[in-house]
Amino acid sequence: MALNYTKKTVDHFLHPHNIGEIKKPDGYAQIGNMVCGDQLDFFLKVEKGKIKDVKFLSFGCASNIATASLMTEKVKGMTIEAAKKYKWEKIVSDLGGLPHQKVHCSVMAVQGLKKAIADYEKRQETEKAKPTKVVMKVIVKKVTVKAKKKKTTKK
Amino acid sequence: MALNYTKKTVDHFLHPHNIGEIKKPDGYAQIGNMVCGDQLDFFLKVEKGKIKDVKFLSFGCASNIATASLMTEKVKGMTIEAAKKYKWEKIVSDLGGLPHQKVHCSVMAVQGLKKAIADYEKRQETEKAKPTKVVMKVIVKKVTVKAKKKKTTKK
Amino acid sequence: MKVYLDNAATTRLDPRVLAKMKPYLSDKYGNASSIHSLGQEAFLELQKAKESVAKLLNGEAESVIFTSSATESNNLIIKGVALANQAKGNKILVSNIEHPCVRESANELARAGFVVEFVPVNSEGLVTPEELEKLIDKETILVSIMTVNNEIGTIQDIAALAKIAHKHGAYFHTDAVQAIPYLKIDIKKMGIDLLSLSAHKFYGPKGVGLAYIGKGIKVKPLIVGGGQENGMRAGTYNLPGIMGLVFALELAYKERATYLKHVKSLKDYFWQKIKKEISGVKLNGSATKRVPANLNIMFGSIEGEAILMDLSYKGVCVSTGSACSATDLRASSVLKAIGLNKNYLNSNIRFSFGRYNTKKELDYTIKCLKDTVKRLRSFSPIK
Amino acid sequence: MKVYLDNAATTRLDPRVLAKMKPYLSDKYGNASSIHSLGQEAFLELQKAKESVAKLLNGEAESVIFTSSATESNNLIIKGVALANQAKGNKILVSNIEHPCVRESANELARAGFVVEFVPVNSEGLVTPEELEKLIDKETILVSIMTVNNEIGTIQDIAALAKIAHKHGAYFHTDAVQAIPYLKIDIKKMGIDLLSLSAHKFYGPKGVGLAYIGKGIKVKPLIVGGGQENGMRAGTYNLPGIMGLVFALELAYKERATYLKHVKSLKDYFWQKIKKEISGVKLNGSATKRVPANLNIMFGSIEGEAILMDLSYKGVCVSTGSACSATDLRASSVLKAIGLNKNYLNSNIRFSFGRYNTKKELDYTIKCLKDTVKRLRSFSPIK
Ligand SMILES: Cc1ncc(COP(=O)(O)O)c(C=O)c1O
Ligand SMILES: Cc1ncc(COP(=O)(O)O)c(C=O)c1O
Repeated sequence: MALNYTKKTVDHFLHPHNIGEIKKPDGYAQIGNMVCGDQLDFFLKVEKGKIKDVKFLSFGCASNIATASLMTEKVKGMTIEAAKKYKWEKIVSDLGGLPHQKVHCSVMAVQGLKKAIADYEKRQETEKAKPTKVVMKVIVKKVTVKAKKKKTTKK
Repeated sequence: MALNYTKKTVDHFLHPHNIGEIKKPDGYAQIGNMVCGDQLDFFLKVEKGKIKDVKFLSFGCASNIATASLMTEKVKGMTIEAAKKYKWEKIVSDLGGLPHQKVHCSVMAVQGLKKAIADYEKRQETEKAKPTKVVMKVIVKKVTVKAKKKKTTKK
Repeated sequence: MKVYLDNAATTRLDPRVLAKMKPYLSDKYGNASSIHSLGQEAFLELQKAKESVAKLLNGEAESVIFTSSATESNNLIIKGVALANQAKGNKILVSNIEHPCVRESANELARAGFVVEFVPVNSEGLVTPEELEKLIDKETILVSIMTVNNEIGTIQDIAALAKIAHKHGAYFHTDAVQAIPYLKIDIKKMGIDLLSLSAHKFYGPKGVGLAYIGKGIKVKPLIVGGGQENGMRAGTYNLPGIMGLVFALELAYKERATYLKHVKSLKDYFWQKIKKEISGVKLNGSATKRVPANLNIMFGSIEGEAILMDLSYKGVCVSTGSACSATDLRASSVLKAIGLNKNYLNSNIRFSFGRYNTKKELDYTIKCLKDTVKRLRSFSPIK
Repeated sequence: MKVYLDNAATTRLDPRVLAKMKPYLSDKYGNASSIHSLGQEAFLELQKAKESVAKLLNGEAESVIFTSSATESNNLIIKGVALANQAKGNKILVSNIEHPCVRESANELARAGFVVEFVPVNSEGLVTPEELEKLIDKETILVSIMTVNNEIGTIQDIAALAKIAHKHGAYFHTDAVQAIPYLKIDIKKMGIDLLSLSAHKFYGPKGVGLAYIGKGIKVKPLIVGGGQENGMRAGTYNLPGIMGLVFALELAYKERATYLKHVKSLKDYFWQKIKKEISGVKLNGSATKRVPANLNIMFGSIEGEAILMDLSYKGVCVSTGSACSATDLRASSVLKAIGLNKNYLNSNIRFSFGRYNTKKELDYTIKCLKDTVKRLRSFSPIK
């Protein structure tokens, strides 16, 4: 197995940007889970249609951490509309490449971001209604299955 | 393939005893042939029921030469009756052992000796009638087949 | 500082073994199948090598076959015995914590129509005689159970399991790759019919393994050709490798007591320190029935590969389990088999100690490990 | 004096190659499947090694698989391609002068129900395009013809034969073991799909070979397990051996011209002397389409193995043909295939020259050979 990460990937793994939580986020999503081996939690702060702040927590491998780090760095300051079009290929190229069995990490990071944006938009729609824990869990389950599929075909 | 010959076998190969022909032999036999990879010609001189002299020619491998050399050394001076009972196992043990794929050489040497004795005895019976070339060839053929069979099962 | 704590994946070649190999890497280069003197000298050395192995393992020299690896040995034995003994039955039993090379060989047989069953292990990683008895029947050709597991170091009761196999007329194979230099394998006493070893796991060279095939056991060869190894394994004899394997095995047996003491003291020291200095850790596998070189530890709420990589950048080499590249599923099937809580399946590190490790290295490792665990937990979503 | 004229059986490891292997026999001992730094450094070196091979042979790096020997490579390719491509047909063609490992692999397929045909050679030892055309059909999956024969050194027209295979939709494999360091193998130019090499035949280490498996060609692996070599060949990478193979191959290509000149001058000198000084000799095989290192000579009315042994006791190592141990029939099937008179089948010696031979050694050999031939003829029954 070739795991020769680029210097940039290593930097992001060893010194990840935007780690942590945002108290009272405008958008939040959890993707993956520890049983499958990787989980990311994203927190968004949105102001005037722009991502004012983004943070993440990770239970995952080096490239899981690095891809989330790079992505959050890139989308911070972006409009929600631009962030929704952000592609995982961009992470891979910005990192200078990823070992092919690790590409799924970048896919998961982007999926997590989009889920958090969707959560933000949902909250906007139903201004007052906070999503219950139960609903969130259902979303997470669905996403997990998708991510897993991607992983096995890529490996 | 293990071909670790004993010192005695090597000696007999490098310095074979009783090589050559006997002019006007009392008994003669050829066993094997060059197509099969080994051939021995034995010549006997018999006096008063005893092997007075024995010589051989060889187209064959090191152990073909060594076994014939040792055997001729051993049977020289023996009575015909004793020589007829001479066993190939004796050659193997006198040489201090033979690689198992080479044991057939000792078998062939003994068969050749017995054939030569048979030739001697036949000449005795039909005092005046010399065996024709044709008859001899038939004998040789038969023996060859036998020897070949032994070889393949042993190898 | 560089620290290598992955001795179960491969070991550093012992310089004494290399020295022993040297003549075969220069003057003694004959092909052991050649019948001239240089070849025959090589052949005699090969024979002597087999006799040495037979003596050490208490087996027969003619049963020793040299291969390129334990992977090859396991493929040869599992597939070869099954394919050559179809008159005896059509069933193969292997434990469900075997190395992928045993598992995949068994799967290949299953695809070819054999009945293959995986014998479960208990929570300590042990195949119990009862479980084996449940699955074995008169159709069973072969039972294959590894002596020591590569991920959690569990030691099986080989003698007892072999006895059950024999009672039902089946051959018994054991992948003993991880047993050397920890256990004194005794083929006759343990009732082993077939066995596999790999030199690089016990300070010997890479690229050479051993298959022990008991007298009279029919095996379909994997590699055919020039008739080497009595037709069981063709190809020019790798004499430098073979001499290296044999000498490494001799050293393993000779220096076993000292070696065991050394790795056990390292392991005990390390584990005590970890338990004291790092919270949320748990030992996987049996605490007692395991080789002293192995510690497989769960670090709660962080991911194993991240721990590994973080340590690696600090100069410390460890493993998440096995060193195999074909991990389609990230989680270890061995840890699954012993029933580890599924939330813990991806949080494990295998430390395997060896001849060249020192306490100083362990102190450094603990220091690194504390930083690593602290850092990764600092941004883990798992509370 | 010791003289080694059996370089077709195996060669002496080049000290420069050993020097290149050294770091991998000490500090660089990582398992290339491990994901820590020591493992990944090894993996990167492995990748670079494949790129070097690909460049030398003009192929693709991903197509290079390292094995334990050409015997393994040939088994993998012949059996693996046939078994994985049954949808394409059920016929395999191999020349009738192939090495036993190709022949036996083909025989195994025949027993498994494949149609296996042996393509005859002409009296020079060449497979003609016409003969191949006669036997090939749309059922043919694979054609395997060796680049250079090991007994008589004949060089086949690989490009022409590969073209015929492709015209009929079959894959083309060549056992190029005896071609290095004589020919400049060019995979793309020659149209080779599959190829086998063995390091110890060109001054590399024993125990390592190469299988080239062209992109997209399905092959059933022989050795399964940890997924190494993209699942094509499991087992811990033998990095010292691999680095040795690659460097030996680099030297072979780089020093080819000098090498060829050296062995050709030795061969010409030797053959001229023999013809002049020994009666009743005859060259077997093509006089022109052969590698310069090989002389296969018939010595009338005496037996080959006796010549070999007599020379061996004088310190000269030669061969009667191949170095294989499974010679059920003493006579060479290659010499039979080229139609050698059956009275001559058991009277042949192969001299194969190499990098370390000198003219002085040849003078000594000629002197010995004259004595040997004279002595053995003195008591031969064949006139
Ligand atoms: C238990 C066990 N069996 C077999 C193997 C295979 O060994 P190798 O890769 O040397 O063939 C290993 C090591 O990877 C192992 O730990
Ligand atoms: C033409 C040819 N093919 C294959 C082989 C097998 O090589 P190895 O014994 O290194 O596997 C040899 C040498 O014995 C050979 O000469």
